[in-house]
Amino acid sequence: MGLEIMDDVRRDYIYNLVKRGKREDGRDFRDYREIKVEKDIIKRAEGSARVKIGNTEVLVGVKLEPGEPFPDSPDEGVIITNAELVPLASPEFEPGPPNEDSVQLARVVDRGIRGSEAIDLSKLCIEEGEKVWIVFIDIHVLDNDGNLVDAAALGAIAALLNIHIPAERYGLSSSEGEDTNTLPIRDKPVAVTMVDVGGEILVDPNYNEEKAAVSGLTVITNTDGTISGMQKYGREGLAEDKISEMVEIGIEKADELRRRFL
Amino acid sequence: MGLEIMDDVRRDYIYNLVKRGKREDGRDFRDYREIKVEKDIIKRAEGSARVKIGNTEVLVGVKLEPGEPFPDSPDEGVIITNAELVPLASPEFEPGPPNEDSVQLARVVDRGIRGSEAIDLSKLCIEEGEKVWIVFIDIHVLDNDGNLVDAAALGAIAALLNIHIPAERYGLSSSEGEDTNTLPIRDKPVAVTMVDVGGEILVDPNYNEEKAAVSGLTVITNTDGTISGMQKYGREGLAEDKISEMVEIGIEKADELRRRFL
Amino acid sequence: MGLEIMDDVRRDYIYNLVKRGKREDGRDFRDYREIKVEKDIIKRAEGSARVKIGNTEVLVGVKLEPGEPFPDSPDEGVIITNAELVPLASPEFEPGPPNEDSVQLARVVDRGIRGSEAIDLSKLCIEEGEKVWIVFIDIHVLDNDGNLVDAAALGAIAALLNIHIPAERYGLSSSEGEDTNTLPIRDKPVAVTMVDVGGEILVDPNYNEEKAAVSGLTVITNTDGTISGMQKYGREGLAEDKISEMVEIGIEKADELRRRFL
Amino acid sequence: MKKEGIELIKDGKRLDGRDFDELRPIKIEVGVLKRADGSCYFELGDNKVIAAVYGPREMHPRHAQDAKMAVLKYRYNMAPFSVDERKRPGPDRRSVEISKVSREALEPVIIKEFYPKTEIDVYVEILQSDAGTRTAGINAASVALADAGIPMKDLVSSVAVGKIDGEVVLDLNAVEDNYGEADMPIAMVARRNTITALQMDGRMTKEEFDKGLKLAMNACRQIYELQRTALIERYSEM
Amino acid sequence: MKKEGIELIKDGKRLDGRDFDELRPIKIEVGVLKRADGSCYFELGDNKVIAAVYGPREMHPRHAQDAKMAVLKYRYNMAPFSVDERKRPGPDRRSVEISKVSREALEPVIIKEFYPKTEIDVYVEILQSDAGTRTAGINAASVALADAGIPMKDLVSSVAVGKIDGEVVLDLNAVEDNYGEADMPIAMVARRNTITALQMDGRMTKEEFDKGLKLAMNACRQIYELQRTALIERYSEM
Amino acid sequence: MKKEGIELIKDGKRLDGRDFDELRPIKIEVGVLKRADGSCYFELGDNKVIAAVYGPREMHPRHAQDAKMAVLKYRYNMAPFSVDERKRPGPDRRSVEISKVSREALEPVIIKEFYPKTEIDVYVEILQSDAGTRTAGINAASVALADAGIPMKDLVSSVAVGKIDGEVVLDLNAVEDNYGEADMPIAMVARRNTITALQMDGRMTKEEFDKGLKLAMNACRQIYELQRTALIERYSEM
Repeated sequence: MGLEIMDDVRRDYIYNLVKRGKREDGRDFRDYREIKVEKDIIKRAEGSARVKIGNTEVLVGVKLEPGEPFPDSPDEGVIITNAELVPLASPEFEPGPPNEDSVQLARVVDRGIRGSEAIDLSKLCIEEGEKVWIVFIDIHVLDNDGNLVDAAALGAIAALLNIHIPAERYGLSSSEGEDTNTLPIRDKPVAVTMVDVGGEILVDPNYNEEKAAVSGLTVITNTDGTISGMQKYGREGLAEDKISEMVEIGIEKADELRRRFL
Repeated sequence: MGLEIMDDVRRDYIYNLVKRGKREDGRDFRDYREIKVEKDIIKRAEGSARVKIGNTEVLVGVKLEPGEPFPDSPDEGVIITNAELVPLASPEFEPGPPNEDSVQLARVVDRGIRGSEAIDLSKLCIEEGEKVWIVFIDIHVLDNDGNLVDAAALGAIAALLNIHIPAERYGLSSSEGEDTNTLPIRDKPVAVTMVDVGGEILVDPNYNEEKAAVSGLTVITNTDGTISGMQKYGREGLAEDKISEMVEIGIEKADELRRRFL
Repeated sequence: MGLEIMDDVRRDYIYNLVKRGKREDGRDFRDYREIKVEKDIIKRAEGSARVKIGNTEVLVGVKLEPGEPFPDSPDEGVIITNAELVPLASPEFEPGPPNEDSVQLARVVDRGIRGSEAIDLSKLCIEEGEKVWIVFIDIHVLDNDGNLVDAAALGAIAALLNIHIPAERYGLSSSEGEDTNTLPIRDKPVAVTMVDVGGEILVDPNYNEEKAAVSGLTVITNTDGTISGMQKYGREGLAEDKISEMVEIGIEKADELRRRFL
Repeated sequence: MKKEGIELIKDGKRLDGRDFDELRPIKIEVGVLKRADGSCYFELGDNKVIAAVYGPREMHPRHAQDAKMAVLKYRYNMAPFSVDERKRPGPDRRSVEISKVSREALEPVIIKEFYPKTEIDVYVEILQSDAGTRTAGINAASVALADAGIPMKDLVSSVAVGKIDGEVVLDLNAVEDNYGEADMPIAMVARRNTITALQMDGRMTKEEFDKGLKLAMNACRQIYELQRTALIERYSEM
Repeated sequence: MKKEGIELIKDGKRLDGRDFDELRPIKIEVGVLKRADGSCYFELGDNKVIAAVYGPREMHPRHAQDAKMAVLKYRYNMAPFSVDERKRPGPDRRSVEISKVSREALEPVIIKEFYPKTEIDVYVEILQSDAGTRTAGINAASVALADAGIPMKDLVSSVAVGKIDGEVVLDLNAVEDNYGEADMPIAMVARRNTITALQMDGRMTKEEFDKGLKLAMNACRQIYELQRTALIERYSEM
Repeated sequence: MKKEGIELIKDGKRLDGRDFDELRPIKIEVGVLKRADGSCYFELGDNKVIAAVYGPREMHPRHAQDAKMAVLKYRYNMAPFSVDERKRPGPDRRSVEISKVSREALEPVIIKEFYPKTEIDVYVEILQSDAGTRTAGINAASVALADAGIPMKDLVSSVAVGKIDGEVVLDLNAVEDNYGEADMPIAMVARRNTITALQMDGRMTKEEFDKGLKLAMNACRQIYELQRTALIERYSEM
């Protein structure tokens, strides 16, 4: 009960701020918090990135291992995206198998990478129908102060850039030229998440703003401005024009993030 | 506590009816409720049947997929029977892994099909020791108003009749004549379930009668009148002569159902 | 609450006994309870032993089956040690997947066998990189009156001695001489567990002594007096000299057990 | 993730003969289950789904209760035989996500404050699948909630749009989904123009998105009329 | 499901030399475990099983308690080394069904009303298996319940009959079970002629069934005497 | 279990140039996470671990509460990308055992009586592994507990010793662990000379053990100073 009252108080506080054109941390409605991206920080991974957006911190590691292709695409590599909301990152996260929040986080990030066809999966075939490279994208959340999706998506694409395929480790020498051992990345999908608080669109909601919002939208867009993934959240609906506006903001902010960090 | 009292009231109600020679829905003790069997209603399945017995409704789908044989029968197909008591079908069913009721349902149906040797498993070998057809019999309960076993068993054998082996889909062309692609069914086992209420044998118990009964028996019998499966239920015992009578009724009613629906 | 008080009472009782130089069952501090080891009591297992230490009773069965080697040791057999604290053995054991106590029990026993290199794993290769013998050591606890580790470790090595590799059953005839079908055991690791109660070291704690102790140590030693495994337990620390003394006792008692039972 | 090599549009028509803005045939039956408090069978082309609603009923465990309102639960589940390759029973990541999105699609219309401390359970079973099961499930669930007498502000209607052979089209079937370029399921309170679910995967321009959204919203209005008609028929029978 | 190719009967005797109506050797030990409230070790030929009983004890979770009587639980579990091919630890579908059937076999004799809100736990471990483990388990459990002082109306006895080489025979061993034509385990309150468990698989005529049932019931009466004797010996020792 | 064929010591130095009694470089950062009540990032050579502490907080489920003191929980978890071959998410037997041993390593210093009925949660994530993660985790957790303000009698410090090429050496790295002869992690309340965790696998003589224990205890004293310094710096910043 105590906690529920706290929720109401926080919601009112955020709502009243927004109504006066303000945000808790002084940002403009369209501004991200400070972003830091560090690449290649995990030796054991083929690629990795640590992304901080304000106090939110996400570590993404990418590993490649040989494995079986899906029966319906025998000559293509496989992407497996997984998110762990480890209890270290928030008092609300509990140990255990993936729940709907971690599943959704992984699947939204995954969808952006797939939709943009950022990874050329046809280059990841080792032996048709038998063996292909499995690309494991593991999202490890370290500190949750809101907007995990944007941090995870940015970390995923940052970690994917510049990956060396570990052919030697698995005794799979590549007969052809040396650059066949680099994972080819064809696009740079970037996620931008917005929430609706009191009818206003806030970009990059922090934890309290997420809790105060009644609905939200993630828009994932590509270098050419096309959309490669979307997901609506929350217990209330969104009007058509609001969605359209969010998509426009999404394209614009993604472009900015892409130029600054990728 | 409230629910327990309701259980007692219902038990007394059913018991008193039976003592006066009556059943809740006006049937004779040896009568089934109205039965409907619809076949081949699921396109994606190699065989399917929807069975309604009164308000009880069960959907059975059969799929065939190539898989590994058991080590001790390398040249035989495999039957896997599974029952899902999905929470859609009853306020008492809960989501989650199979519990003892769904396991028992699946195993009793499975035993009838195995015992009768209805499926000639030796015809389901693709490559000895390596690859055989796995016959998945999936029992999906949609509405539980009692006597799931008879509905599921009837649905299973109805779905198994007239199955086309999907050799093409898996690139397994059959070199021999064309009828090798039909699943050979050699018998038609039919389950008949009875309960004991106040010393009387009721055929095809509905939900309330099941709850009021202290014991029950399923008898599965074949075209030639032999028995290919039995299972006793309940928290009280049954006398030898009662069991013998139930077996006789089981043979007789199964014959009737077989002629009407299979 | 009642149970907690009982715990305190028992702890005080054991503590006060020890302070007067006594143990609940009249033993000296350095004595084991009566030990019985029966070998080859389970026909279906390649090796088995039942060990009783006082009222504690553990059954260990060893089975060998062909399976895949680990990628990093393609020409070596695999040891899998598993412990089941089945609820039959104690009112405190609950059905379900392994918990930290059963995992620790299995791993400590496993460590002793691995550390001593008792099993020559290079002799268990069937086909390099493809097929090796998996040695399943299954610890089945039947009655827990304390010191499961020593009983399980003694049972494991007793069961491992004199094992016939079941090559025939799996159609794997051994081309060479007949003694290739005996599992070669190169050492006899023995575990000795001690606890600290009131500053005194008690060997082979029974259930009540385990509960009363604040810390304990298992020392696993080999025929030549070397150590091949250790594990400290409990919610308090141990001083260096106490550990050193325990190791000496461990070596001495292991030697005694080895001579008497292996 | 889309595969190439199949021509999905010929002479301005889709492979199944439909126009770009044409729904597959829809069939709705209300109150098809006896044990459930409300139920609905929904066909969308070759999709066959059934929804049941139980509740409001006491919520277990108690510490999960909400003192101010009912808790809505939604379980999307595929029958093992509903797809070409047998689906292993039990939830997978896809069904966990669909359940969450579908619940949020319905939440805006349910007046949960009427029944504090209770839960309302929506169970959706996919009996046969041909792309579009999540939208069919939401449509079925919406009608089943009404059939169960759950107080609602309005019905929710759902459909997907997508892009095949470069064209924005309504309500992809399985072949179109497998070989198409994008898929975007939405849910909507048709009479209020409020979008309550929106997912998208594949690749689309902003213009295609705008066009697709309008197409979907129009189709939701059609579906709404069918849902309404089915409910009216059901209650005029009674 | 039965395989062919082995002659199971020669010169009117079974492969292990038994007559058609002959039980395998039985050994019963009562009170073999210290921690359990009651226990029994039971051998039936090469089957070695042990049963322990705990309770009546407080039931958790509380909402599963029955205000009017004790709840009986039964867990049948095979040790990994009890069978030729190592059994993976943990319950499988077979053991879940056997646990249910065994619990129902014992329920009719237990006076559960004496201990409302409690649970009585029966744990059966199969240490070595040779066909007939479920019947051996029920026999062991019945004695262990008595050893634990659980109030019972009578003991339950259990045995299987089956059909091999066309003959109805008592108490199949593993070879007979693998190559035979039918198997039918039953449990019975021997002194009341009440059948409390009955399962059958394979294929039998009605006449064979009748014959088998009589054979099994007679054997249960023999087993009952052995159970009774074992209990009497145990208590005369004490 | 150790493999042969790699020379681990050349000219009296280890492959990474360290002396036998030399620790790998250590880096400690305190208070690195915002949401946690206390946290610590700890590097030991190529090991990168992070620990967070939550609590004391109300314990669920209630029946697991201890009326006299707080319950300490410890979860050691490896990130999937922390090792060469991807680790499947979720606990395995190794991490279950390490969690238990690590919890017992810390328990002796925590004054649990101050917070009855609560739980104190320690979560340790291994981000990059190079042998020694459990000791790095205990070191990080000890500092994180202090950072969270949990009342403690002292800090706990932890390190492993082992045997490679016949020599007893401090703080094995992954190559040394894979090809060495023994490994022995310990934890210690450095200022009290009390060993709170001790595990050993491989093979050692009693003399090697004694030597190794002394080596480890000395190293723990060094680590203790680094932990203390890191905490002092943290609080002098504030």
